[in-house]
Amino acid sequence: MSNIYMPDLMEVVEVKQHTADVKSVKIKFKDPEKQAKFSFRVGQFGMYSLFGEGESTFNICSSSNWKDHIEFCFRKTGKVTDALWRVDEGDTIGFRGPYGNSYPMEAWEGKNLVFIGGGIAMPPIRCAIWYALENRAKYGDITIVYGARTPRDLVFTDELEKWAEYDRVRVIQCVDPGGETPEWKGEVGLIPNVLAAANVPAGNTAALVIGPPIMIKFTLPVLDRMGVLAPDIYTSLENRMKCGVGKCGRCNCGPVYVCKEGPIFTMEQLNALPADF
Amino acid sequence: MSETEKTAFEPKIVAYVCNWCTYLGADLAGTNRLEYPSNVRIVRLPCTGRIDFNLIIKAFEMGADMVVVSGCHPGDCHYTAGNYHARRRWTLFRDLLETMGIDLNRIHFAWISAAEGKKFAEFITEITDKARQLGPYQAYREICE
Amino acid sequence: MIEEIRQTCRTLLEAGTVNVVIAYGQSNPDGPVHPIFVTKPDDVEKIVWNKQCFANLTTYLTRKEVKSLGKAAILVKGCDARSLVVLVQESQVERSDVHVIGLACEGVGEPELAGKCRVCEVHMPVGVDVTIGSTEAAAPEGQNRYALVDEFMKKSPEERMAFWKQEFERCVRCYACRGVCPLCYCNQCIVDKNRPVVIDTSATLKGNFAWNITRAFHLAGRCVSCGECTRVCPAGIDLRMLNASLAQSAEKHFNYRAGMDPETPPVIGTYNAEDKENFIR
Amino acid sequence: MSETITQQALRALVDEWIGAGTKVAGPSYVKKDLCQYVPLTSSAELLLEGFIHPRNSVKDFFFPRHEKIYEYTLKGHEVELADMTPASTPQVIVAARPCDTAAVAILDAVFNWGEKDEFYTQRREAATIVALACVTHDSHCFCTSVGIGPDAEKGADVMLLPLDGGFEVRCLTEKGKTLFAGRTQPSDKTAVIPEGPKVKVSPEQVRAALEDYDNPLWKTATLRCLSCGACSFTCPTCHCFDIVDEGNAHGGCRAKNWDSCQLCMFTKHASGHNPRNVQGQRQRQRTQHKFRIYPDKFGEVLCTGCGNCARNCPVSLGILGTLVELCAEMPKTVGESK
Repeated sequence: MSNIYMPDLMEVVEVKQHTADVKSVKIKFKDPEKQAKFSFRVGQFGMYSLFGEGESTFNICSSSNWKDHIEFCFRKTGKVTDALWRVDEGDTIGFRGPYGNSYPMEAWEGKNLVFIGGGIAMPPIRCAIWYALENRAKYGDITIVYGARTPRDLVFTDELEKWAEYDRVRVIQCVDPGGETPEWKGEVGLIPNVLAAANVPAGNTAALVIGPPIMIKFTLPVLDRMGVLAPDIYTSLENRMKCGVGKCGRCNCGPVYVCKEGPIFTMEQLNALPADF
Repeated sequence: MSETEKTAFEPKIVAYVCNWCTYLGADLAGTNRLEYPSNVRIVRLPCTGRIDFNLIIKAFEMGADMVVVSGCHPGDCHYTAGNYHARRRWTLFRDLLETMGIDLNRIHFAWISAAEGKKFAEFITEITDKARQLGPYQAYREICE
Repeated sequence: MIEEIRQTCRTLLEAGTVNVVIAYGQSNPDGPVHPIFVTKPDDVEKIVWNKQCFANLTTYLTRKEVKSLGKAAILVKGCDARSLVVLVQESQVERSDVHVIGLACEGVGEPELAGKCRVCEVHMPVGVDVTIGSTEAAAPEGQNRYALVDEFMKKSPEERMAFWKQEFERCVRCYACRGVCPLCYCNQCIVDKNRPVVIDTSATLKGNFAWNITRAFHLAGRCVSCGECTRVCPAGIDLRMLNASLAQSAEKHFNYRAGMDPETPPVIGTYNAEDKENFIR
Repeated sequence: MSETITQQALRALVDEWIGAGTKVAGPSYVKKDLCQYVPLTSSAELLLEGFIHPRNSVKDFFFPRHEKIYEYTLKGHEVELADMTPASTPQVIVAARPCDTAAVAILDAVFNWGEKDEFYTQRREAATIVALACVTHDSHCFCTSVGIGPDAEKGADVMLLPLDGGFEVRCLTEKGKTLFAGRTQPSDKTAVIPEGPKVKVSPEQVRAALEDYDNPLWKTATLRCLSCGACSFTCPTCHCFDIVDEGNAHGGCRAKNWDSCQLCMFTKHASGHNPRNVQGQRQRQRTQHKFRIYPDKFGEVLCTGCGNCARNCPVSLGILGTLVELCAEMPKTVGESK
């Protein structure tokens, strides 16, 4: 490959709307050979192009065990995502990747896992959840805490139910106080409070926390009290990127190129970095 | 340009018109079965006061050979004074374009009311002829290459 | 004169009348003059006033980083005072929030006087709270303030276009012109908006024409010809020509000159039913 | 003993290159008071003396301000892509200042690590750089403070050193030798290049000072910054870029455009969140990138002391001034202990 900015053409296989402004898209390589050869590790991201609009960075939110397509999920907030909203099955988009580091799924083997996500942060956690469930025997207890403002803001709700059916998996759903509807069966409360009240066993545990900065800020002390230490707490940074390959100089967070050395960092690593995110 | 090239050339004309007068004037021209050249692409905006000069530049960037801007006669603006404001802006904008060396024969302004279907048809016919004579707006296309 | 300037600033800071003085300073004696922000009375010694005081400091009055320092006093030359008038007219600056120290100015630029100073009509700034110094300098008699434009307009349209192509070819879109302009105060510039993209961000001729036409026209009837955009352009683009052409146009058609009189409503913000319209059918 | 060439012979040689279809670029007065590196159509345009540093840098010829990376055509549901072959026409950059040529050598690292940016590397391979040593400098120059000097050979294929009526020619690479083969005269004179600017800071000192990430100086010393990109765009080492699509309903191109960390949109998220929301943070980023991030990653300071940032800054806020202020605050021993 000579032109590192050249995307591969992908066919949109399926588009699914999750909330008023969140959709997930399944895509596959137009070239079946490329599809067959493609591999990635969960936690990596890609650069998705809508030609004429631009390129955007999203996590690959499907499991790396799924060989016939990849998925990404986005919220309609900017120029490219506005345009992606109009994409339909059969359309063509571009994909470059996979880029960045990944979740340490091997290092997590034998550990209990706590996944904590807020709002649109579910997709980058989802890939890790599926991966862990597909290798269920390798991991200990799995706790998934997922919250959003209202039930209508939760994404991948159908999968939440599927996950709960697995052995030793506990799924806690919550919505912000005031966001609940009469039909709501999950918890009501902010994620840190829900987590604190959930009595999650914390020995030998790795946690993946992704969500708005404010959520992360208040969740960390809770994890700390539970006994999960900074080196075992992971998150994903979402700095703006253009090239994805450590050239364009945009995603730097202090000395770190988020696109090459990230986006996954432990809290221990983040504490050592300037807060340029 | 040779004579044959001139006749083969069909100018692209973009007309930015206001919703309340000129658009209805164009409509009237249509309902009255008045013929005017199909070279004109009408873009309807709420008011001439809303016609940003960037739209005029954009039209040239996208290959227009001529741009028309038209709205309500003075005193008739649906929003009371949009066209008065627009008139001031155009006065200055034309001078800027002149300094830039942009051909003012490529931009035409008119007041055409909802009742002036005939004026609309005649105006478009006339400027289309003019655009044909002028030929493609090569100067701006070269900028955009 | 410099002692009087420093003393005035010291008094203002000591009395707590203002929190910061926006002034001219020099990092070292042979170094260039640049804007400084004096917050401590003793630092007024850093203030300088000489022929290198080009900057139009009023550009800082609308910047959030500077506003956060509190109430400001500002040094203005006659030309800068005009841009302050426009800022006040456009409700960007509350006149009573700023303490304006006018400086009598015989022109900046050494050894050669800056072009704008050779035709300057405002050696003594107007509309200020206090004026320091005095000068007999006056506008040259019978001058044509648009001589530059008139000369340029003698060229054919094709020659003019060729000239601008050559100029804009060099534009790298650094937006120094926008940064330095006191009247480019938009929270988000139109070129930074991308839904839709109005002006290409690429530094191609196409994008550069669109950008420079847009910036010039957004200053129509507002530009006070402080000349800063032209001075700072790293590509040496003759931007003052565009601005002067629009200023000439505003004066010719509407008898309006920006920043001369706070009472006259801005030319673009108002209208007259009797405005000429000989170009409209 | 040295090899020399007269100014006349050099000009003739430059004309020969141009005649042979090589793209030749060098410093030239494009208008009154404006000296830039520009493509030359004749050696008569070329400046060989009487200038300190052009207002732009030679990066323009390796990493242009706008470069198409591919074209796309939209056809209903389908899209066709056309790769843009990176330009590999031979080019000669002549009379480049040593601070500019060194910058190209420094940039090689970032465009080559991990994935190779062929748009840069192809141009680089096809180029021969003929540097011209400096005999004068101005108050903005500080090459000696970052380990470069008026006759530094880093990145150059040939070094020209002014000698009365002509130049001493030092061919430093095979490319350089080929270019000047048979064109130089042996001479017993050697050029003497005067010392460069006084050393004002040391990269180690700066590196140490930058450890203090939340230094209040970033708020105060950079207050006058106007948030434009004049420093970055004229800097020989600044290499950040944007990727944009430009076209119409039928097709268009994707392009790499210069971008600057000083512009407010650089890191702004679509959500409106901006990690570097105030100018002080952006100034800090630029300095950190040059004296801490890049050296840590690639082993070299991302600054060659050309002084173009100060020369082009609307408010004379060059990186040197900031560094001096930064280091003045530091206890003297820090940095020197290394």
